[in-house]
Amino acid sequence: MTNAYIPDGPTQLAMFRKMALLKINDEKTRRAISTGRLVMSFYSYRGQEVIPSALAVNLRDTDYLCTIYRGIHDMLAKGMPLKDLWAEVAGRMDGTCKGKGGPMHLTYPAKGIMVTTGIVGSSMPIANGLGWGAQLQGRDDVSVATFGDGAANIGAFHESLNLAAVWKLPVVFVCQNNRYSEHTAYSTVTPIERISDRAAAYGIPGIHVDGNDPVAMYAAAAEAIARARAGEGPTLIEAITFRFNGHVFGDPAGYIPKEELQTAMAADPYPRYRAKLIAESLATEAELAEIEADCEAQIEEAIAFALNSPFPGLEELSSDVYGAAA
Amino acid sequence: MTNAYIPDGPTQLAMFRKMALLKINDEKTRRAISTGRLVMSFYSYRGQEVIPSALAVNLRDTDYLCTIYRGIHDMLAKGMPLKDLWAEVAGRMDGTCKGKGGPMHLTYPAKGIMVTTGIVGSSMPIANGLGWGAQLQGRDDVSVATFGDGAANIGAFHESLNLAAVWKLPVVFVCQNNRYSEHTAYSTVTPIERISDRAAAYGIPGIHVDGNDPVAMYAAAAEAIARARAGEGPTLIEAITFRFNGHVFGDPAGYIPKEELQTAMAADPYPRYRAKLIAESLATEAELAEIEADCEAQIEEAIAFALNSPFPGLEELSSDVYGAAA
Amino acid sequence: MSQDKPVTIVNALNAALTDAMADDDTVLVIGEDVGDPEGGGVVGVTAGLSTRFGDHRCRSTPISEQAIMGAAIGASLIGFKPVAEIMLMNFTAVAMDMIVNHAAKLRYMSGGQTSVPIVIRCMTGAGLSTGGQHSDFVEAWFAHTAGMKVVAPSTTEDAYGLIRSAIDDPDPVLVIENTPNYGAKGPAPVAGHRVPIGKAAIRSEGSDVTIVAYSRTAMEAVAALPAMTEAGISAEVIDLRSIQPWDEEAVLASVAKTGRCLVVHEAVTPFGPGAEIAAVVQERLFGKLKAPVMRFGAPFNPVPFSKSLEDAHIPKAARIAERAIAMVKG
Amino acid sequence: MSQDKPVTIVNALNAALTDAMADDDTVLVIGEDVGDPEGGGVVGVTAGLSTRFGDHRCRSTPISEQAIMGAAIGASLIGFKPVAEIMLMNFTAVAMDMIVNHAAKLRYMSGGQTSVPIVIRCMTGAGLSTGGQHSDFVEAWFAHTAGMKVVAPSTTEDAYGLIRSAIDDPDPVLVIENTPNYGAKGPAPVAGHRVPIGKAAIRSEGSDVTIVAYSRTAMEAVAALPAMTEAGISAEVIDLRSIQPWDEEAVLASVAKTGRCLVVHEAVTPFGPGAEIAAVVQERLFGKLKAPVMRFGAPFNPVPFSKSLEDAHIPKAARIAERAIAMVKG
Ligand SMILES: Cc1ncc(C[n+]2csc(CCOP(=O)(O)OP(=O)(O)O)c2C)c(N)n1
Ligand SMILES: Cc1ncc(C[n+]2csc(CCOP(=O)(O)OP(=O)(O)O)c2C)c(N)n1
Ligand SMILES: [Mg+2]
Ligand SMILES: [Mg+2]
Repeated sequence: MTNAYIPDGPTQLAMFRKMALLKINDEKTRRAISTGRLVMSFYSYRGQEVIPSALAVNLRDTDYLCTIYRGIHDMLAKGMPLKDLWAEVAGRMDGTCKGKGGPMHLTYPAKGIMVTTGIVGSSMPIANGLGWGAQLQGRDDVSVATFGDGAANIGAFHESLNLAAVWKLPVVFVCQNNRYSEHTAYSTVTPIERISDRAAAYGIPGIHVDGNDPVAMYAAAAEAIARARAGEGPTLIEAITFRFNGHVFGDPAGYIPKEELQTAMAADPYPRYRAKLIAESLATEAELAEIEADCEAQIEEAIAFALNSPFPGLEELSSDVYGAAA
Repeated sequence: MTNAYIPDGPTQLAMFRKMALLKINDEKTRRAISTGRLVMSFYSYRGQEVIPSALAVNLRDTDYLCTIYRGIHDMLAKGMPLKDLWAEVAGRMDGTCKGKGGPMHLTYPAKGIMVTTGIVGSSMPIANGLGWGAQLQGRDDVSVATFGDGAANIGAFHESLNLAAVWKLPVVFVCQNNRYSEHTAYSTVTPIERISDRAAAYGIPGIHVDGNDPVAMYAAAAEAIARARAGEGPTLIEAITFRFNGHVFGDPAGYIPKEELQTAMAADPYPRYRAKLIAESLATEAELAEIEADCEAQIEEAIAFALNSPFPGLEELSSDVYGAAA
Repeated sequence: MSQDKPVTIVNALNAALTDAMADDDTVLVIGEDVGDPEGGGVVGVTAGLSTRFGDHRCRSTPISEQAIMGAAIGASLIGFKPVAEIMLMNFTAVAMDMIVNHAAKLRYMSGGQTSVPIVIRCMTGAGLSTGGQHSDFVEAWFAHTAGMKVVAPSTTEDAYGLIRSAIDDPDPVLVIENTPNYGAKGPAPVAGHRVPIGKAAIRSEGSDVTIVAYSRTAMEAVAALPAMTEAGISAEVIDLRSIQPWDEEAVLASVAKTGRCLVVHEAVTPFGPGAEIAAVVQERLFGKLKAPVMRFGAPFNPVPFSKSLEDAHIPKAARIAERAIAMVKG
Repeated sequence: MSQDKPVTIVNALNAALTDAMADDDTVLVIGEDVGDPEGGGVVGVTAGLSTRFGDHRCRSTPISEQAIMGAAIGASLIGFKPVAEIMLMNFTAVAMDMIVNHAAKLRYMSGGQTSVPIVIRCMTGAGLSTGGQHSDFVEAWFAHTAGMKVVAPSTTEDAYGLIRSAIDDPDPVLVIENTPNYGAKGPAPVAGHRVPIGKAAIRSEGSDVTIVAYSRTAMEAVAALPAMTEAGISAEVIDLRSIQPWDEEAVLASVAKTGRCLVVHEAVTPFGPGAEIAAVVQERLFGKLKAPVMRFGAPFNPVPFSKSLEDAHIPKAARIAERAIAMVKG
């Protein structure tokens, strides 16, 4: 990894702001479900906040994102408005998809959030198409596909990286390696230590990075995105992280050895980064606390908004299946 | 590649015998079609005789083979009887599949020829299953999947090599890289020079070999097969070769630059190997000519047999769809 | 399993797999998270199998559905009876080639020399707010594929008996499990019980209308009985259990008696399984029907997330009753 | 294309793609071997496109059907109109997830914010001895998928007009081309011609029986007319052209007149497209039919290789005539 990309103070703070929003939103979501305010399948991303935050500060609204069921962090970082998001996961008419998509299929084109998929691996082939479109239009916008470590073993991964390499597409493939795919430990199903080594199979750069280190992750993201913008083709980033909760809300995650979980949680990137910003005088405790309070307030407001939004009427059931013929 | 595996004289002759059978069979097939004796889709393998011949002298009847539409060379080398083969491609009742499979779906379990597929990439996942079965039965038999260079870009390739690596399956993946997939040149669709380099993505050995050099190909096959038999897991072999004819009979192959084709044909492995055997006194011209004449006679006999075999009756149309319930 | 207290469908499925593996060494189980180190399946259907029978016989896989199906197919070609889990029915789409072009066809294309005695288990169904890619019933794709069989149990005993029969069967059988129904309780199946593939169950006898359903909708049809009785109509509820092949004989005998047939399923109506049943019934009982064969499937849209819409998407008891009553009362 | 001499279906398809790309810069063509360096398609349907419009607009791909579909879907989300070739219909199975779980559903799941205006071209059909994995008609899978449209032209003008309409269409349209029919000749289509999706064509008027068919079987039904006339029966032949949506109005009007309906297709009969048509016709014309709706599809087996069996597999003119005559004469 190159050292050419170092986030300045404001950028570091911008990353923190995103991380705070993501972390608090995850906590609020789990609370909303456990207290019965919401019914939804929730794939907690707590512990993985750094990756999308570091990506997002390098992205524009016109850059594209294809993410997955465990992707609310990706979307929030990319700019999905909280109200639209909460109304959607609450199944309401003011949701970004009028409640028809739900937590696994949030879409928000105004911020480039084009596809959220529940099928492992499927974010990648479509991200290629978005990148190809941008390339054809002569833009220097890029397309980001995020996915998990488990997804690196499915056929769509291979086909997508190969096509992106051959067509030199402006796509950044971001593997959020949280060491588990559902209940399965990484090494049980993957025969190599680093997924980033698979980049060589396509002749593209592979970056292995600590996805819980905002500065390192920033550099990786910036490098890959710059390469894509410059027309130099795709990059595979493997960002190492950890998922602090079960696969889906309600999963007690008994398959994660206690010690492994404890070690990971002890290294929680959020408090670590928070302390670092203060230690490096990039922010004061009070400033960060204010950011957090602000996030909290915004989220509460969004929840209230969502729960007051009407459910979609039955006329929505079979509409939006086909468009109006030209 | 190791030098531990050197074919002795009889083995070198055994390879030649297979190569002669394959080459003459290809020529006879094209002649049978162009003279109207047969109607079939024929995917000529002329130029690729070395690979299956070198594999086959290292294989047992109880080893398994999954091959593809361009696979008659693979099957003949593995021991498919000529009469069963010709009756099948002629669509006759004495064909190995009673004429129901045809040239893309020949099957002959007695020699371990388990699956021939017309879907690019699909030989690999099933070869895994056969290897897994042998592994479970505690046998040291191996399973071979053959496929083309184009197939190395489809999802099934990736999933198969990954699973084989994780489960240490006794499978040998043999990519017959003939530089074209249908009408498409290798480099147009593959971003790296060597498919064998993809083995690293699965932590397994990859062997890059001149698939037109019988001695080198023998060594590669022997090494990979020995590894599989010893329970040390799968190997990816990329055997470089060339397809002297169009993709399917009738394709004039205008997309192959003349010079490329001429160079390849000038290096035709068959006469080269034939001359080498004589030069090294492993056989005399007369002995080799006799082998060839013998192959020719056998093939003619098989064709006559096939064309005298009855077509399947209509009772075959909807039989063999389901087995008799237990 | 003890006979005296009720068990869930998950228990019944687990018992069927356990008994099958105990009875026959060639039975194998593979799929994502199926091993005990991975919790014995995401909802516990395969719990205990890897511990009892060994990691080699019950093995968790990478997320590689084509490789899962290929492993099952290959092993089945040489004498094993693999049960492969494709977690959700929608994910059959990533392994479609292996299923329809290979598993279903190898027997035929080999002229009967080889066969593929595998079982493919998957769960599905709307009702748990899992949205458009985790809820579909696409049994029609497989029922339309020569070489495939398709079953969909709705009770504990059928869950057990159909899994056992599917494992016995010499051909690929797709077993559809209904996720919202996993916790439903019923009698503990007798060990060794078999439900023949292709045989329907009559859940309730009646004289005015035959309701043909399966999986969740069979339970909904049964739940609709009181409302129908109250409205003064007598419904015969047939739970198909098997979709390919389906029990034409039982359906035709019933409709010959009632003169009316309502087919209910959670798959979308157009080009759905109900069309086949309607086509056969109108042909075989031409001139003997009191009403056209009617179909009540899901509306022609993906499964929506929002509870209000999802509820309206599923053919539920109240609306089944309404439709049946309308057919009889005109 | 000159108007005065007949052209083949391949010519018509090529003209449609050429004209669409000339008229609209956002139209793209991708697939295996579609570029001119690769011969402009394995049968020449895309010949000349990459030379005329550039490699960036007509581009050959690796053998990666999921990636092909993904590229088409992604580009379509931001304003392009990609035409993706999946060479043979059987190969849709390796890209099934992209088609049914994504292309078909993104509009709905996004609440109408995005759409996927792509065309998927594929060829298929028995008759060329290509065996079990290269010949299937599986349109029923896609017709059963909310969000998809499916068309199957059988003439030069329909081939041109349906491709143009499919490209215009705001949603994913699967275009099924019949391989044995590629060389069939017909009038040169008028530039810009459109055939509305969902509109059938009446190929022959008649009064005794309505034959509903499409793709190759529509041509076979037309070829069956002399034998039927000779037997003294008058058949109305409807070429559906579109399968999802299909022209209920035209079919119902015809069957209301003839009282009899025979549906013919090359897909296997069970759970096939004919079931949907039968189900709708018997419902809408209950009590008005002189005979049950009959279906004539391929028998329930994979497509066999041997010519003798393959011929028997396809519903051909002589047997269509026999069945229609039997329906009328009883
Ligand atoms: C094709 C497919 N197979 C299986 C599943 C079920 N499933 C959902 S999430 C998941 C694990 C994915 O793991 P990973 O890619 O590491 O992502 P993570 O959930 O850890 O973020 C599985 C197997 C699916 N959604 N799609
Ligand atoms: C999934 C799939 N896609 C496309 C095809 C059409 N097709 C048949 S052979 C072929 C080329 C395969 O090339 P390669 O793998 O190099 O093998 P070769 O024919 O050169 O031996 C293609 C694209 C197919 N059979 N299956
Ligand atoms: Mg993971
Ligand atoms: Mg090749």
